[in-house]
Amino acid sequence: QDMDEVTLQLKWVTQAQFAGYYVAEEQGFYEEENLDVEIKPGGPDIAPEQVIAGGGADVIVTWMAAALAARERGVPLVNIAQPFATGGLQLTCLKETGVETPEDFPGRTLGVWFFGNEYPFYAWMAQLGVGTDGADEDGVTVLKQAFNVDPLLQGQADCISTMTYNEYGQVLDAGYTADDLVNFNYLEEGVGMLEDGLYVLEEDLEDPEFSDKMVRFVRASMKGWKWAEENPEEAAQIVVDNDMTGAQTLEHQTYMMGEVAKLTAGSDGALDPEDYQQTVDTLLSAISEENPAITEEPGEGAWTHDITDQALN
Amino acid sequence: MSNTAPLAAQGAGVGRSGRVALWARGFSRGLAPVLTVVAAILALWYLACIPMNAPQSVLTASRADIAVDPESPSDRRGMSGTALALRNPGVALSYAYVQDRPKLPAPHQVSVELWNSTAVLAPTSPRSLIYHAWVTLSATALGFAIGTGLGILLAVGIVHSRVMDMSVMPWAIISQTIPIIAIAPMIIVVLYSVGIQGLIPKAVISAYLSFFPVIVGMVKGLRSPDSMQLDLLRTYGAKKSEMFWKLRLPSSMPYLFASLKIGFAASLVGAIVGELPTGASAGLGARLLAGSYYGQTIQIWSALFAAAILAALSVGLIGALERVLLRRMGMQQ
Amino acid sequence: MTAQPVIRAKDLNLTFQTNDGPVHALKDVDLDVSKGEFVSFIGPSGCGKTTFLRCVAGLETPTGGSLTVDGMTPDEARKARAYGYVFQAAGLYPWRTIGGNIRLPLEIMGYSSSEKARRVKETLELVDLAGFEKKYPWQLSGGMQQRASIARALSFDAPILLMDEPFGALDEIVRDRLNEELLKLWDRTQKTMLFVTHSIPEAVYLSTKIVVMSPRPGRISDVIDSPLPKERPLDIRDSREFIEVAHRVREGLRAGMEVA
Amino acid sequence: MTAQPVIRAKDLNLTFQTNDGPVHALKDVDLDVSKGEFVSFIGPSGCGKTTFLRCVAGLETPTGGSLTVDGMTPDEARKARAYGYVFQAAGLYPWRTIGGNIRLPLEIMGYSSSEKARRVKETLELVDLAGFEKKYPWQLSGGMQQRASIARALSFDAPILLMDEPFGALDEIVRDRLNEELLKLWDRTQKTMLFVTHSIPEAVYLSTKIVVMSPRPGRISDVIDSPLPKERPLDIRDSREFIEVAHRVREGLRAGMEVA
Amino acid sequence: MSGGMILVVFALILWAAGWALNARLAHGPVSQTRAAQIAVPVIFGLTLIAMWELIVRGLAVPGVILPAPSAIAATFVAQAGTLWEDFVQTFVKGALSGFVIGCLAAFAFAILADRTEFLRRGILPVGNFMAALPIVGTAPILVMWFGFDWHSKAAVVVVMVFFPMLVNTVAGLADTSAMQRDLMRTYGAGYFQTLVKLRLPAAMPFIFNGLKISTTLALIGAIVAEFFGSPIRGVGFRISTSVGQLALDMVWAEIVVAALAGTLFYGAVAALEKRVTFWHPSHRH
Ligand SMILES: Nc1ncnc2c1ncn2[C@@H]1O[C@H](COP(=O)(O)OP(=O)(O)OP(=O)(O)O)[C@@H](O)[C@H]1O
Ligand SMILES: Nc1ncnc2c1ncn2[C@@H]1O[C@H](COP(=O)(O)OP(=O)(O)OP(=O)(O)O)[C@@H](O)[C@H]1O
Ligand SMILES: Cc1ncc(C[n+]2csc(CCO)c2C)c(N)n1
Ligand SMILES: [Mg+2]
Ligand SMILES: [Mg+2]
Repeated sequence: QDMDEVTLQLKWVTQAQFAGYYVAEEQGFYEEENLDVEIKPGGPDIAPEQVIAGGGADVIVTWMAAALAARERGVPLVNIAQPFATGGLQLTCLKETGVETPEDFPGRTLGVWFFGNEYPFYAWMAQLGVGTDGADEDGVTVLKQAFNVDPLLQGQADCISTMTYNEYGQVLDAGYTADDLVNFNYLEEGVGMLEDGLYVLEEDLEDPEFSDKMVRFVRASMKGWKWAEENPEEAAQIVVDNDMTGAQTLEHQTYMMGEVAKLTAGSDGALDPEDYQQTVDTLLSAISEENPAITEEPGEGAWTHDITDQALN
Repeated sequence: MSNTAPLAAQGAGVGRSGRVALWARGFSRGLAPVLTVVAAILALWYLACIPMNAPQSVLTASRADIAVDPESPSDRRGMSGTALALRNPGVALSYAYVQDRPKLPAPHQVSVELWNSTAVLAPTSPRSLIYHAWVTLSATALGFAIGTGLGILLAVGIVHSRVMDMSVMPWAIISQTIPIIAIAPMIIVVLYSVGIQGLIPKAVISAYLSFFPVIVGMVKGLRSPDSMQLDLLRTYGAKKSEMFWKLRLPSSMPYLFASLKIGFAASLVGAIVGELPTGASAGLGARLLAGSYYGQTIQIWSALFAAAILAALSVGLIGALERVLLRRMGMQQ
Repeated sequence: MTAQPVIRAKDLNLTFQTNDGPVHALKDVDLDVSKGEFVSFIGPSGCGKTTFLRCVAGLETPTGGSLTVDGMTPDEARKARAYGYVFQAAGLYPWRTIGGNIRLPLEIMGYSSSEKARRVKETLELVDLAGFEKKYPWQLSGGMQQRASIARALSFDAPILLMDEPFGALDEIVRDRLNEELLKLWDRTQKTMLFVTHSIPEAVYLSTKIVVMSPRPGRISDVIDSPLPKERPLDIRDSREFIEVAHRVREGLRAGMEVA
Repeated sequence: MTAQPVIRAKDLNLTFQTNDGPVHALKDVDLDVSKGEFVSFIGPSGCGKTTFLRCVAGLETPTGGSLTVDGMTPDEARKARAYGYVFQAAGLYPWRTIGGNIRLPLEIMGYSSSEKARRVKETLELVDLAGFEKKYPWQLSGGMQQRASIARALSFDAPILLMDEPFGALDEIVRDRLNEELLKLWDRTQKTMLFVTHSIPEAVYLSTKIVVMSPRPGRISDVIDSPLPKERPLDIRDSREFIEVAHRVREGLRAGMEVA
Repeated sequence: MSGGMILVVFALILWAAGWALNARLAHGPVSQTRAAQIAVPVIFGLTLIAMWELIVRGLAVPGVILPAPSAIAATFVAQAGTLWEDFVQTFVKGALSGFVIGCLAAFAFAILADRTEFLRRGILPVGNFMAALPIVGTAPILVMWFGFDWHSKAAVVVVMVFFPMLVNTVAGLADTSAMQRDLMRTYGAGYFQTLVKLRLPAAMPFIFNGLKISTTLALIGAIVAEFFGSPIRGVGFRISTSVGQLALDMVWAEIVVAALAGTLFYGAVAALEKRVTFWHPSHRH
């Protein structure tokens, strides 16, 4: 019998950040649900929102801020599940540069990820009242940080963006200890935004067949996530096996899996409406030139529990 | 009118006295200078590693409780690598060539990595550079074929049609001023959305970059016959097609090959750029990106060298083809 | 010999536009050439001989006057393959051997293989280059290249032969021989010949009509019909008529020089 | 006139290696040229005239024998700026005007500005190209280009002048005039001249010594010392001595042809 | 037929009409005039743009995939200030300075390499090897070395233009005919004189070839380098950020800026070439 095909577009390259999906694939969870899932790795210049708008994917993994921004720009994305209950985004600073608290920011150079990941940062700076054009004493100089932690190691920036599960580990690998570093977690600073969630196009959902496919997909994926949380070593190995670049190391992926498990631990896949509201409020509190994510409430339909409700039954 | 009046290229035959002498001179004329230059570059490279890697060397040393100067990390932050190396010569030297993620890896580190990722592994393993080179090469070759074909066709059109000459050429130039890397992800996304993926999007980007050198070279080549050569055929009442086959095409050969070489290099850049945005698929570009993402400098350098070797081999092949063809055409003395 | 005119120039003018002003290369040129005539053009360098030949061959467009070839425009005549042209410089294609260069027009005009081979061999012998068929142009001396280019123009049957100083780079002996051969060929084929030369004896020896030109602006200063018989052994050059015609040509040249 | 020899060739040999076997361009050439002599080289095309001149100028390296110029090697003489060379083809630099081309050697040899201007003007007049100073080479006819290249070689004071068929593309009148001018110049400057020509009268008219060459392999078949006086009006060409010398040259050429 | 299809058909008709108009201009009596030489490519471009607009509307292509030219134009006007700032950062600071440094260095190096046969024989193969190297790959390394501001962009540009310039200049210096060289030898001209009077002028067509290739490379290099880290302005920065924000109209406005800058840059070099190498056969007909 024919299996239903599903294409999943990831936000980033193959790594343990997406372990649940790879595990579901490898462990046959998708097959059990009669799904044939193709997992497309992303990359630094692949915008999953654009891919799904162009019809290149059925479902995508992306951050909520980016998804809401896309929604306002005419790509009606709907959150159908939220495997990451909390976020791992943080700003990591070197103590030796003298940054200990947000009050130390003015006059500093901060590395920020763009490409739709800059919204939390600008929201935070707006909240702190720190200018970002770097021109005056009270402002910070923002630098577009690329893929790695070089700017911190090479002294080009005082602080850089890191994910708890990835770049932070790279800083530690480079020889710094946790004592040398200060971390500002966006969630703790009150500007947290939901990270990896599953999104589909609104009009697709109207098709009952598609909805049904998604129910099975989410169910299998969450099963994969839970399996990964319980078997971090095996999950890391599965990720490494699926990496076509041959660049990932088992050691680093095991570390990543351990950290990612902390983020998914609290989630059964269903979106917490309060977290959603916090994300929206934070975004709306800091509308500006640099931060044009959304300008108004996304309204009903930006998320749904329909899929998770059925999946979890 | 006849400033290109023919004169036998005199002196061409001077001093060609036998093969033995040729061989004997081969070394001093061919290999020795290249080896000298390469040796000089390697020496400079090794030397540069010391200051480039000095900050990391000093950091490592201080963590191993070796005395370094200055002692405080915050004092060291503002200092240049050269200054650090000068103040800690011993440390800088002993740690310069052994780091995992050096700012500048030493040549032998790159060679070892190249060797390990080619000779030691099975060529089908995703960790093998041969596998990645093959992935990139196949996209490059396809793109190069498309680009070259398109370039030649357009050049023929431009030389024969005034409308095309006046309208297409300026836009061909403008097309190259569009930063390809900016539209590469979009090309990939757009082609994704019509169901094309894998090799072809990369090949399209390759073709986009390689058609231009071919078009420019071929237009120049097809127009290279001087007026006397053209007039001769006109007095025969030759048709445009005969002008093309008997005169324009043969005289464009040197230009064609020159632009094929540039075009191939451009194709390779295109394939690599096409692989960058999709960082997790295979190919040398993906390797470069993954290396950069994890700060694996040795891996970046070895991917880079693999690409350069690929390019050199391919360009060398085109050059060999050129020599054979031009000699058969009697255009090379 | 004086049949209907093949080439008819009326009030022909040609001006080149250059960086410092126009150059009047041909001014009010009137000339009729009948079928089968042998016309030589002689005149100081820069007087427009090459330019006139190029106009006839349709390679240059006159800026005034009219020019017809066999009732057609030069362009039409060119497409009808009416011309063989020997340029002032050899202009051989460097990627073809000597033989290949001579074969070129034959290929274009669609001669059969055996015919091509025969004609290449024949004309190579005619210009004394037998044995050089497989050499490339840059392996030949200047004069040999020029002879190859003559062979190339003679290898096919064009009714009109335009030759721009074909024998300039040749020594006297070869030149004499080629002059004789050219006359024979002309006699045999009844081609119409337009021939540029700087040598007065050569012009007189070969032609039925000698056109003397003078420069700045380029124009015809004299047209001399030769009284010499069709049969011309080399020693006709010592005859009284010959010397008289030569004298008239020389005077014409002198006069043209002084006016200019 | 017969001072110490300036140019001394002994057993000179030069073989080119080509794709189908060696070409013996010069074989056992022996020749002495004294200071101030005017030597013409004549011979069928391909007999090695150009090659010999190139050897003298140090542009080609003989494969055998010895060759000295003023006791030096040709190379040293070249660096001492002993030569003016007129090539068989004009070879003007396309990015320079005619005036600029003539100025080129003067610039290299460091003449003063005013001297440069004077010499350019003078030599342009000498070759009848006054008014063309600002034109580019491709805007000139073939003969005009050739004259410009002669002017270029005459503009500076080289003790040895090598001319490879300089007047090939010129009409008789201009040629006669330039022949006269060349003799005057030679008389005035006492230069040593090596002159390649295909015209027997030209060779006889100009030279104190005529070298007849024959091809395959290229060698000297005759050296004729001219009995003509130094003073040579143009009508000397009708004198008995002249005709006799011309006859001997022609016979030499014929003989060389037959042997080959 | 749906309204969308009508627009698409109309686009095709427009194409045919534009081509016909161009054919008349190109073959008509006005074809040699300057106006026609400008008008033909402009008409060609305008028809392309009009077709783009019609097809995007006709097929209802989503704006996040391909925006219509009208939307791009509107953004271009509205964001002129930002675009100018990005232009200065990427083009003036990054591309232009790198171009000048790289070309001068390559030129000096070519002269140096040309001075001794040994060096030339050694450097040319190595230079050719390096020229074939996909230099974009060095961008992450150079950004790591020279920091995120324009210096690293200039460095990438220097590396990118260096080898094409070097190879072209060396090849150009060798492009003289035997007779031209022989003439200099008969004058007993020294190395320097031969260089200035013969080989440099003769090399000019090649040098300009290298310069023209370098203009396009310079811009690409500067933009590519911004993808590996940059301050928060610059064409490359804006493009990648705007793609992430799905502001495709801004992306295309930046592409227009890059294309305009590149075209003007190329045009300037080509105009200079025409003045310097007016004597070359390819400029004469
Ligand atoms: N392409 C051109 N552009 C400008 N002027 C030209 C061009 N071709 C020829 N001329 C000029 O036209 C005039 C006639 O030139 P043409 O070549 O017809 O002379 P010619 O009689 O053949 O001379 P020669 O015997 O030296 O070959 C000359 O003054 C020349 O400078
Ligand atoms: N570069 C070369 N390679 C091979 N053979 C050559 C080369 N240059 C000249 N030759 C040969 O050497 C011989 C002598 O040539 P050279 O140019 O000296 O003749 P020439 O006497 O000047 O003839 P012409 O009067 O036709 O100019 C010819 O047979 C020619 O084919
Ligand atoms: C150009 C670019 N830079 C940074 C990120 C940020 N980011 C989002 S998820 C993720 C993986 C965590 O290791 C990272 C790094 C991005 N998406 N694109
Ligand atoms: Mg002429
Ligand atoms: Mg010769």
